[in-house]
Amino acid sequence: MLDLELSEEQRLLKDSADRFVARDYAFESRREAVAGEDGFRREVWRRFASLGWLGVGLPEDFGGSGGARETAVLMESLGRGLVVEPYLACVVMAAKAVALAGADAQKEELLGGVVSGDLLLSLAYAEPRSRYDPAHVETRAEAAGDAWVLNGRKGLVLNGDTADRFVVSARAAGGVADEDGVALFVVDAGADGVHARGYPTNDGGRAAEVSLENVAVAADALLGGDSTGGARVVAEVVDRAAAAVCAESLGLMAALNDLTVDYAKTREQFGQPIGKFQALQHRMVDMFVALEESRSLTAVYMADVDSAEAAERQLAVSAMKAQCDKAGRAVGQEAIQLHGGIAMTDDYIASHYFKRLSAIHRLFGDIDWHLERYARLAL
Amino acid sequence: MLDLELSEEQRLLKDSADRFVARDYAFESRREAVAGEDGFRREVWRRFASLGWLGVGLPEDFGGSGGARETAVLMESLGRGLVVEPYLACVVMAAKAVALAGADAQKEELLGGVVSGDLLLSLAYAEPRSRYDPAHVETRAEAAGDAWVLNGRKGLVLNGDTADRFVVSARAAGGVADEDGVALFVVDAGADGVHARGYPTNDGGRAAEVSLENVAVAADALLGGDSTGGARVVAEVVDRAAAAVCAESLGLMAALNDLTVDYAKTREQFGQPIGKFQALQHRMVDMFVALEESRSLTAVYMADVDSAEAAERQLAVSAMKAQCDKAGRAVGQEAIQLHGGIAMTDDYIASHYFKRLSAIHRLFGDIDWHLERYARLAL
Amino acid sequence: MRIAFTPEEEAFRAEVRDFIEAECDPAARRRVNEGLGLAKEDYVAWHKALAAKGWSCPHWPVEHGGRDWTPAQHYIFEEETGDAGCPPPVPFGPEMVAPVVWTFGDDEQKARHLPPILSGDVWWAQGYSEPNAGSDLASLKTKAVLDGDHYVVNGGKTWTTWAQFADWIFLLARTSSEGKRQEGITFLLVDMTAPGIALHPIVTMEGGHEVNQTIFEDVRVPVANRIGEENKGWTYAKFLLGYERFNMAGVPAAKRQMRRLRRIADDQGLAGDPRFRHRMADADIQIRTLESTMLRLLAAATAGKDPGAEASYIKIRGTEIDQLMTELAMEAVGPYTLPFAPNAGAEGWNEEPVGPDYAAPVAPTYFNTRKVTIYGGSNEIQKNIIAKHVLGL
Amino acid sequence: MRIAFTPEEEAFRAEVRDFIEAECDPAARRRVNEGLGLAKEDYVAWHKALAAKGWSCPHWPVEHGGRDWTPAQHYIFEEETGDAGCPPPVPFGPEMVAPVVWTFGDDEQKARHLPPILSGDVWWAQGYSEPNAGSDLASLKTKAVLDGDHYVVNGGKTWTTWAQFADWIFLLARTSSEGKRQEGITFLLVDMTAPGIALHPIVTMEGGHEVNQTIFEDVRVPVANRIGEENKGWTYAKFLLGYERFNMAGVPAAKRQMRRLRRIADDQGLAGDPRFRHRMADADIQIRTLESTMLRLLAAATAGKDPGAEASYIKIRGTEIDQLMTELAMEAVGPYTLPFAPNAGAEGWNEEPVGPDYAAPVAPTYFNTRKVTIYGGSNEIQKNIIAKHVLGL
Repeated sequence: MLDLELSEEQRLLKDSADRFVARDYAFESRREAVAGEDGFRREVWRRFASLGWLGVGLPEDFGGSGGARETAVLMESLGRGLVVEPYLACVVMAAKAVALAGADAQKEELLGGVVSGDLLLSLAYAEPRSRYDPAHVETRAEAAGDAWVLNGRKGLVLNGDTADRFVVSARAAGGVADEDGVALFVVDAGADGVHARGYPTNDGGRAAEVSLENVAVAADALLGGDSTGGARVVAEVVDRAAAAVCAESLGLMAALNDLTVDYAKTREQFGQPIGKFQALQHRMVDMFVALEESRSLTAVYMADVDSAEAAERQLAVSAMKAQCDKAGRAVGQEAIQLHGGIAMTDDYIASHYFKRLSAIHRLFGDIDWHLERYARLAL
Repeated sequence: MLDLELSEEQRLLKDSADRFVARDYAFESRREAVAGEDGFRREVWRRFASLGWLGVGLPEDFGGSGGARETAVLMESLGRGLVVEPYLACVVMAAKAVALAGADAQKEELLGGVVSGDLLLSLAYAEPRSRYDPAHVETRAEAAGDAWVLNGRKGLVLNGDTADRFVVSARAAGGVADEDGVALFVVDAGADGVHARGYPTNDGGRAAEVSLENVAVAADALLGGDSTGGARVVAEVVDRAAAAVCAESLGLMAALNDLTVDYAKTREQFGQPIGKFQALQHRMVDMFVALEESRSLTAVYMADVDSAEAAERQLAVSAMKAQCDKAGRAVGQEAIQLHGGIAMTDDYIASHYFKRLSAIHRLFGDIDWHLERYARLAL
Repeated sequence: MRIAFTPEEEAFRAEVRDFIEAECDPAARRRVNEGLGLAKEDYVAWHKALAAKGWSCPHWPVEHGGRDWTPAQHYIFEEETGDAGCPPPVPFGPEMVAPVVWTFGDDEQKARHLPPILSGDVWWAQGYSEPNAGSDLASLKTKAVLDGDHYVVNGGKTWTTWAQFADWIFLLARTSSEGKRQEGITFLLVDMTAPGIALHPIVTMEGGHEVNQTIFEDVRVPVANRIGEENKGWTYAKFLLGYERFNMAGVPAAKRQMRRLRRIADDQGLAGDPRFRHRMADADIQIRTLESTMLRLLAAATAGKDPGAEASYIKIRGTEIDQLMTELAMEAVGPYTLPFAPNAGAEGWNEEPVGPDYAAPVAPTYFNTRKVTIYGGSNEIQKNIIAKHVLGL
Repeated sequence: MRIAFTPEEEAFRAEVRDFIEAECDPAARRRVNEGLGLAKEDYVAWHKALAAKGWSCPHWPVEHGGRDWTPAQHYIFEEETGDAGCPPPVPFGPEMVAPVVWTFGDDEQKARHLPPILSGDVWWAQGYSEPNAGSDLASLKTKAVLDGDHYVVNGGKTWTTWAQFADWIFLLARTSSEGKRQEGITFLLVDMTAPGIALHPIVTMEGGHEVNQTIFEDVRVPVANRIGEENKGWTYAKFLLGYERFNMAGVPAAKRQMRRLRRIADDQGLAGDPRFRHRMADADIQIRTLESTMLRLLAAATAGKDPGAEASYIKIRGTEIDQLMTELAMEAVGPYTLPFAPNAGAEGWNEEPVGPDYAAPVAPTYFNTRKVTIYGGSNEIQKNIIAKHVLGL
């Protein structure tokens, strides 16, 4: 029968993440981290490593544990805490790309570094014109004897300003949006010709534009020695990231729903708590239902993200992302509206949940993009 | 400056139509008319003639008066009364096609008959596969010397079961959906090879499927002697019909809003009128706004239906139909829901308003069809 | 999504399929799949076939004829029967009055009423709603006055679905006007052949006759037909309303509607229209989401847990999806939703349909389905309940 | 839709256009058209240019410096200035306090306050909302105690927009706690340089500083600065809230947003996407519909009629459309809405933008625009008002 209950390990992971967020991740200290140079706290990252979280979703052979469901368990708790440390960018995305595409030696070195917390990776796959298509790669990789020379520009590289190395997609062959002909390279952030321009994002995170100018990389920088299947690897990683932010959005929505209901119980207007006004009650019920439905769908379909069948994974991810984004938009907008003015302020945490939800809606395919893919696969 | 106020003539027309509907068009007698053989009452039709309504929207030279705005004024009142007499089918559509395409002699004869109430016309333009495209004409017209032979099948001919004559679109040349090559013929309902199969429609109206088997018509049956521009004439007539049902839907929505608010004021549940429940109040406000907005848009754009520029007419009609259908769907569904069970019954008039609105949404282009045309013209 | 059923469960699924193939009238199934109505005989025939197999009321306690199925078996059974278009269960006897009888009835009542419900020999109707009560059930006015060993019942019930087929009706009547409105209500079982019962058909907007006004004029009901105690009927009524058997009937029906919608869209040339595809995809995800909620309940039930709050919004979402599917069908069919053919497809109907053959039931279904967000506790009432009991507002 | 303006009206339109061309800073207009913020100086400069022409407050009574324009002229003026992207009028002085002053103020107050508002020399702020009052304005707690010929004001106001630019503030203060809450409120005009006023900036979620908490600690306000009678301030406040000048500012702004959206959609390859086109078309029709309502009001005003109920929903629909446009822009821009550049485009900003050059203001505008359905009487309050006063519920 379908196993939707958390396993013992998943329960432990969830408890430890929830405890961490509740006890050690206060809104004020997050605010300081966001304002700091890295946009997150190195000591928190080390703590993640010691808790074993930096291997969640990575292969056991290289120090990791669990799959999409474990990643989801962790992401939901991190969402509730508005955690800004780069678990998504480094582990779910860049390290996973290495795990999927790398040769054993590459995995040994890179995943070991990620799991221990000593190495920060970012996946540089998107480009200024790629929108939601991971196969849209204009960055060029030209063979130069045994080595390669990379030229191009990567956009919105999540946490790219603090990455030690990038996993870069570059086109070795084919036209701009061809699925074949894309290679993945590991590139040092300090290599000649690599320039990362970091900036904050609206949700309290960080990203970078990365330009590559005649960047020379050795043959062993090519992941798995395969110069053509990179777009499929990135597509899978982006799907996994989409699933992960769906789980994160459950935590965000839950936090907003709790805040809204609590506020409605205490905020008085016209002589009674606003939660007594029926029109507002019905809207809070809609918010509740939106979250519960998203929970149900992700509980059932999250396991499909680990499927060996691309079509099964894609269908599940598109269903989840369309549902969670739709729910997240409604919950986020209603949470602000039902709070009123207070939720418009930077000082009140609701606005930050709202902005993180808004950012998620623009990452890894928006509702239209996923509905289109879903229609192609399911109808 | 923009003239949105009713003129003196329009005001008189509105007053007389409102008075007729309120005094002489009781729900019960309408029900009997619907159940009767013709689906409407001949004596009411004669009354329309004597009131001058059967010329509203037709050229003055042939006994008519006014244009799209006058048609709208009348339609709104008829909507409020759920009037089933074939003003839309006979005057707004079939007679208007004659007015637009006919030679003077044809207009003289046919429009004279319509305006006096002695002649019932129906426009047989749609076909089983034409959906919302008036240029989709499979019915064939073949020249046979001076005369023509018609073969084909016409679908959903409004009030086609009581028509004395049909205005039939038939393809004299070109491919199935070509705009050119369509001719309009006047065909006697009793002519050899014409078979009309009448049936009731969900909204209390009547329609017919009309088959044409080797129907021979003389040269003077061809409207205006033009065998190629018929699809453009039909397109204009369909636009006019769409505008007319927008006006009608204002009357339908107004009736439903009034019924709903009145019911909410008197129906008690849990010790108070349901109109005191805030969640329901806000939904009734949405219904009110939907109607008022539709009123505004139609007030401003209705005059464009008479424009000589097809693009201007099309843009106005598509904006109005998209808005009024969207509003009508919301108002209709909410009216049923807020009433509760009583509105589910055939005995209560609200369900009939609802069904007429639903029928309108499937006539002369639905929301998607009009949004698509609007986008083409305006974006 | 993959559900790992055990080999035993898969064997059970095969058994259910074979049984349906062998015993369920293909004509009735075709009608269900095409969105057409069924006759009383269709429901009864399938119920009796199931009863012969011992499957007519599998969710009942075993002692009364239910099956000792796992939640997974119930799920499989409902999925297969739903998917195959078997006539859906008629709830008034098996799902509504029966749990009240076995929980609160005396031995004689159990012996008398449960077997014919199980076998399909007796058809029940529900007598809850009254013309002026609506969602405010407790304001009911039908009176029962004790006269010797009978109650004399006077009043009227409305929206009594298929009362024209019913042999018995259960109803709530006021036996006292003391205290709160919820007190003073008594739960009675009434033989529909008793003198003084009159039915007035209510025609609903699509032209069908599903519901009635049922009028009681000096109807004598033996005290022996009272459930439990006098004036405690509200307790039993609430139990009945709260008796949520594990029910996923809505999902297979929605999937059937989706399959039909896709056929219609193909035929109407809409399959390639990105806007309509978008709406179909969105609806399909909504169905999968509702199904996922049902699976969560199933998983919780399997783990022996109370489903809790998740159960409360199923009625809201199930009915919204039901209405959405009927709207999409209207949109897909387009102009040929207009012809009015209330008897289209009925037994003995042999006219040629107007428009495509799938068109006739589409508008009547759209109209009729407006009821689903109103009945069974309107969706507004459901939201009030969630606001109060789940959100604590 | 064609509006038949008279030749005189068309001549007036040409005059307005020429004036804008000659006097309105192209840099400021570019900023408005690109969705970027303006500095105080931009507003003041345009106001002063208009004042020099006698057009700064055309809706005022002529005796105080207004123009004797027809409704059509007001319409044309607002359409042209809106279309050209001129800095929008700042309402606190010209549209809010000024009507109160000329209606309820004494001669000295009129002489002192109206001319500098007209000329643009004095900037006003609004002191209505309080932290615990919100939509329930009458629950305000800021106190004013009479002490000789001064009131001593203590308390705090919130959401005071652009108080950091303000020379004066008008506020409601409680002078009595007797009777109903609406009684005992007094309307005061306060010099922002008075000792005891402190501003605490409120940063809103997009990172901007538009609003403040304004704290009053023993602020002495001359009795001469009281409007009308003590304890009658609620009357003046309601007058102010109800003072709906003929205002179509929302429509030209929405049309500007639509033009920008189309450029973005073109650049992002969405112009041919039927689903996005569908949404743009729907939004465009919503804008035309709102415009039509404004035209209905104009026609009614021209005919000397009270606009009546139509006016009441403009705030609801205008703000909904405003939010819709910002959402569509988010959708069109896609991933490049993420970079956070709160000062993008500000005076002195010379970094290279991240992403397309139209992207930077899109997310901040989306975030900031969440406020419009909350402020100025939340849309829920507007619906309560319509339910009560228009529908009679």
